[in-house]
Amino acid sequence: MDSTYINEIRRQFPILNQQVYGKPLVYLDNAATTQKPLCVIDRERDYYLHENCNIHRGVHYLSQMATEAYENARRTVAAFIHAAAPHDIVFTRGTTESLNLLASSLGQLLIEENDKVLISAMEHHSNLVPWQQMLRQKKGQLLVCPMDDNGVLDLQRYETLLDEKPRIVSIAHISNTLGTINPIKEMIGMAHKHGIPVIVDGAQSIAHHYIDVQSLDCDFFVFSGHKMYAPMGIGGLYGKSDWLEKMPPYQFGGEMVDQVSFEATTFNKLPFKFEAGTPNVGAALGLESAVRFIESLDRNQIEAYESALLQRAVEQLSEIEGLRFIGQAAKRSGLVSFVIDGIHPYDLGTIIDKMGVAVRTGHHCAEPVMTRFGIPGTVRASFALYNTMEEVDVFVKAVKKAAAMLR
Amino acid sequence: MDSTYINEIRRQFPILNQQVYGKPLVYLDNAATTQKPLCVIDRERDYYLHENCNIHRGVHYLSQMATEAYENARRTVAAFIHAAAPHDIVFTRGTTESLNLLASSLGQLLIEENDKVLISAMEHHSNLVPWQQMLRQKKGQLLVCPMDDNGVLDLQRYETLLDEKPRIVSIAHISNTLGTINPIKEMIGMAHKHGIPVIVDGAQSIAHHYIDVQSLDCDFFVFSGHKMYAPMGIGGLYGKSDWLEKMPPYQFGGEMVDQVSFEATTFNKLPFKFEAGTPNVGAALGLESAVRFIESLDRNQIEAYESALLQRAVEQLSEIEGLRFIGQAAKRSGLVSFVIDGIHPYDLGTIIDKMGVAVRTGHHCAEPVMTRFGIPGTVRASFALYNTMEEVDVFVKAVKKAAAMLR
Amino acid sequence: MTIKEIQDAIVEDFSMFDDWMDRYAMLIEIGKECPLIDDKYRDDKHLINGCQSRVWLSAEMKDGKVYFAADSDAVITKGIIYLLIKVFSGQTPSDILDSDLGFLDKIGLKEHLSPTRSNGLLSMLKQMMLYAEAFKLQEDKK
Amino acid sequence: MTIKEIQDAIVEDFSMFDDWMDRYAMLIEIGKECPLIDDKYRDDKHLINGCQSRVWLSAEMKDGKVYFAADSDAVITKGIIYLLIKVFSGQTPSDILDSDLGFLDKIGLKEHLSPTRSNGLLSMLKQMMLYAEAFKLQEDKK
Ligand SMILES: Cc1ncc(COP(=O)(O)O)c(C=O)c1O
Ligand SMILES: Cc1ncc(COP(=O)(O)O)c(C=O)c1O
Repeated sequence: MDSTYINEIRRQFPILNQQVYGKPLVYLDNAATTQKPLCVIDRERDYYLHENCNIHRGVHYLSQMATEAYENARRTVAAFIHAAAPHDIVFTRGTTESLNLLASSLGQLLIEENDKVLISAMEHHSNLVPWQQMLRQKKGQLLVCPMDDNGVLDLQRYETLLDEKPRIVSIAHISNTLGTINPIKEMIGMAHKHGIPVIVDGAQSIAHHYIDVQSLDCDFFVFSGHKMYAPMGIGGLYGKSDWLEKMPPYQFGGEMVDQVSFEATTFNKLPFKFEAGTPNVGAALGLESAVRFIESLDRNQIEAYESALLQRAVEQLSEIEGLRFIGQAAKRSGLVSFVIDGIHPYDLGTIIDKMGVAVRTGHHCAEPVMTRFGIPGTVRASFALYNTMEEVDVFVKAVKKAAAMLR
Repeated sequence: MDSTYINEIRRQFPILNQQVYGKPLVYLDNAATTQKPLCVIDRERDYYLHENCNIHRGVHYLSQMATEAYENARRTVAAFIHAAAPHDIVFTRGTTESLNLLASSLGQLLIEENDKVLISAMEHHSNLVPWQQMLRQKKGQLLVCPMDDNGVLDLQRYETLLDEKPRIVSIAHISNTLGTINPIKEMIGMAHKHGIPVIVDGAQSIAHHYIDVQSLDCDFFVFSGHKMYAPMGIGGLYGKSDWLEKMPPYQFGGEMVDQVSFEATTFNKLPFKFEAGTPNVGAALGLESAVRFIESLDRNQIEAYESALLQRAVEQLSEIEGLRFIGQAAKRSGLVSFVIDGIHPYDLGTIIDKMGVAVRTGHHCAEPVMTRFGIPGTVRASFALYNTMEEVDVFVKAVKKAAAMLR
Repeated sequence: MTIKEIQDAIVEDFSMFDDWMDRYAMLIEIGKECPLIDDKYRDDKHLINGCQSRVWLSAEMKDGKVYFAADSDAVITKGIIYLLIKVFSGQTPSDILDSDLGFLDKIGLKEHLSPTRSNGLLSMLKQMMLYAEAFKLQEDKK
Repeated sequence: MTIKEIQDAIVEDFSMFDDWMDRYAMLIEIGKECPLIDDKYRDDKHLINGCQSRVWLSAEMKDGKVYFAADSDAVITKGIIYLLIKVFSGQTPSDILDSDLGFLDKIGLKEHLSPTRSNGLLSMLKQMMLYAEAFKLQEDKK
């Protein structure tokens, strides 16, 4: 890909153009959160400058306009992931809230005593703890699909675990620690053969890969705006309407009710049933703007470019003595995780930070993955479309220098 | 109060300076959401331009800075409402989420079968439905403190209801429909004599009145940022640490855990225990900026001025034939609600909207109040510090004109 | 008259007035003066709850044509209902299903049919179309 | 030496280096070379979990003075621990409680003690102060 094109994109992210400790910032913590293009930042600002209002049920002009803008944002997001209808999209605060909503609401609908839920060994805490805690209350059991030393899920074990009749399967599309792209389409098909609904945690995939929830045929797909160039405080839960219709509401109050008396309450229709309280209209418009930003790009090229960034990082890091990659699946995306013999990730992260390189160190909210590999944590560099090949080089150089200091 | 002072404040709210249908906007829907001053809008923008990062557990510069900014915002909010310690403040999405958190978490801690929760007859759905639904699951009972025709709570009945030993009392500080200021300090004292903890729904009070949670001695205080000049998507839950320590977490995932394995999870300390998922850092900084904005003003004067706005509206509206105020408590604040004989609130709201006047019509998410007064809804005008006396006049004129058309 | 002709007539009536005040005044007059539905239909079964205003709707088929009756507690809503009833009542199911609602835009009332308005009008209109469809199916079966 | 004197000496040692690289190199050297805690203390009871790095801490009182030993799995953390131990070990509880940590700022390491850093250092420092306080209470009782 043409570096002029990348530089053009990069210019839309003012934060990247800064120095830390007198060094140019090399931001490689995109799996934690991405930076925001000006169009997104300005969309939210414009909303507060000209359009801000509480929505739904207001008859006045501003309220009408804001309501329409918010519902348009829903349509945009629905189209982006190819949902069958806008009301299949529930706006939430993000992936964690979406998964908690599902653990609670789908849990109420499907989980009886002794029932099981199947997740994988590489889940983020947000796709583990909600299920674990819900199952504890219901005296149920968490099944965990194991992975091999490369960070690849064992599909044979997955099949046998499905035989144990879990009521729900919830799987990361892409691991935030290993970068593994899971074969979710296949996994969904396998689960459906057993009549089990599947939730896909798309936190790490939505910014980087084309998503078609209908072609995947997943029952739910959850994601965070802040990991796809949108503001914090907004995210989504896609669900097939059949499920969403059947599920009880999660939080109560505001627009989600239909009629209320002290004795009883009836609930609003989809998607409002799941959106309690004043919605975050400004952030939803920011999310819409982020979607439009992504759609304005040549997505195939961007995907190829991001994969080239990763490739280069992997190649160059391989030269470092004692470096061990954590996660070596053939199908990987977006990030590289590693440890270096005798060097604590915290130390490495601290030193390269001083060189302007921002990576994440630690367990990345996936402690069981660390336990699995017997390590205290990893160094993780994660990429976005505005990163350059030069930044990869600076990063690898920094790692080499730090390793020399620390050894 | 000097009108130059108000105009100076007003200039900080660019949205107010616009026309709808060719008429100057008169924004009197502040109880639904307030507009935002430039300093708040710019704070959030600056964050995304220069500081954006996911916080906690990141060792790199941006993450450290953003974490500190976020925790500073917590300190600012804690000081604003006179919390004993910053960790007594949990950032939530707003009042509705805070109340759902409490209904779930405090509910788990305190409510057994057949237990009771006491609310008032003037609660917003967000302080009614979460309790109602939680109690339904636990086969408990919702007690409702009644009010008189003026919209004043009956404290004698409150006392007898406390004798029924509810486990929790949850009461609005100020009614969003009637404007009644409830005597919460007295009510808290009465409940505490029975050893019952009290939640105060401060959604309508925090922007307009001085709040000291320690002097009130409430156990919990909940509020929304967007009703106090801050962005949407952020709000707070204050709780005495003793309670917060004892309460189980509400949502799971992210920073709220301490250690995780597939078998068990231990949770982080306060306030993180209650903040699952990536926090909305940008909005928290906006909230901090809104607090500083409010603190920069002469609050006594502002309170007096807002009360004068209300006074003027009430006086002028009284002249309208067939107009009946809904809510005539001696202690009122911020808003006026009314109906006019033979005129549907929807019609009135629709017509005055065409004259540029934005008010809310309907049940204001407090249907039981409508049922209590036997009306389909009210017209509600609610004020903020940037409203002018002239706007009150325009509003009343518009109501008169509309009433003439509709009668 | 065809649906189109009725709509054109309404647009012409309204076009006499330049400003919204007069148009709304006319709408309110219409809303006030027309008893639109028999009291027996003003029950929960026929209620469409629009949160801000309530709407009652009934429909019947006579000689291949649909006759609607409807009402609302809000007078502006009622005025618009009157216009819709005038347009659709006495038409065949097919004509109703094929019709175009652009005339509401032309007289500046389109916003009232927004899904976000919660006055019950849009739900009513959807319900009218459902009736038309149901009647059409009945017809086709014969 | 008093706490103040030790701190001043550390500041002087570090002031030889202009840039952060050399200062960190020195810290890392310190961290690597000092076996700080007896293996028997490297257990869960003495563990302070800092999420990013782990810290073990033990303390004892001898002749009115407190002796700390501590360790970490991360070498930078360990280097800072060494500096803190050097400063506090062998001092009286009162002197420890009255001391000032400005020297860490002067050598550019203050950020490591931020509550947001989650390297266990701040918790360790708090724990050290708690020990000092507990020992002081013991003394006062005598
Ligand atoms: C795979 C995965 N799931 C869930 C989450 C949680 O997302 P959020 O913190 O936005 O709720 C993350 C983010 O770290 C993630 O990478
Ligand atoms: C008294 C009261 N409680 C709760 C709420 C709900 O607040 P939010 O929608 O910001 O969660 C409101 C807002 O309308 C309110 O006025």
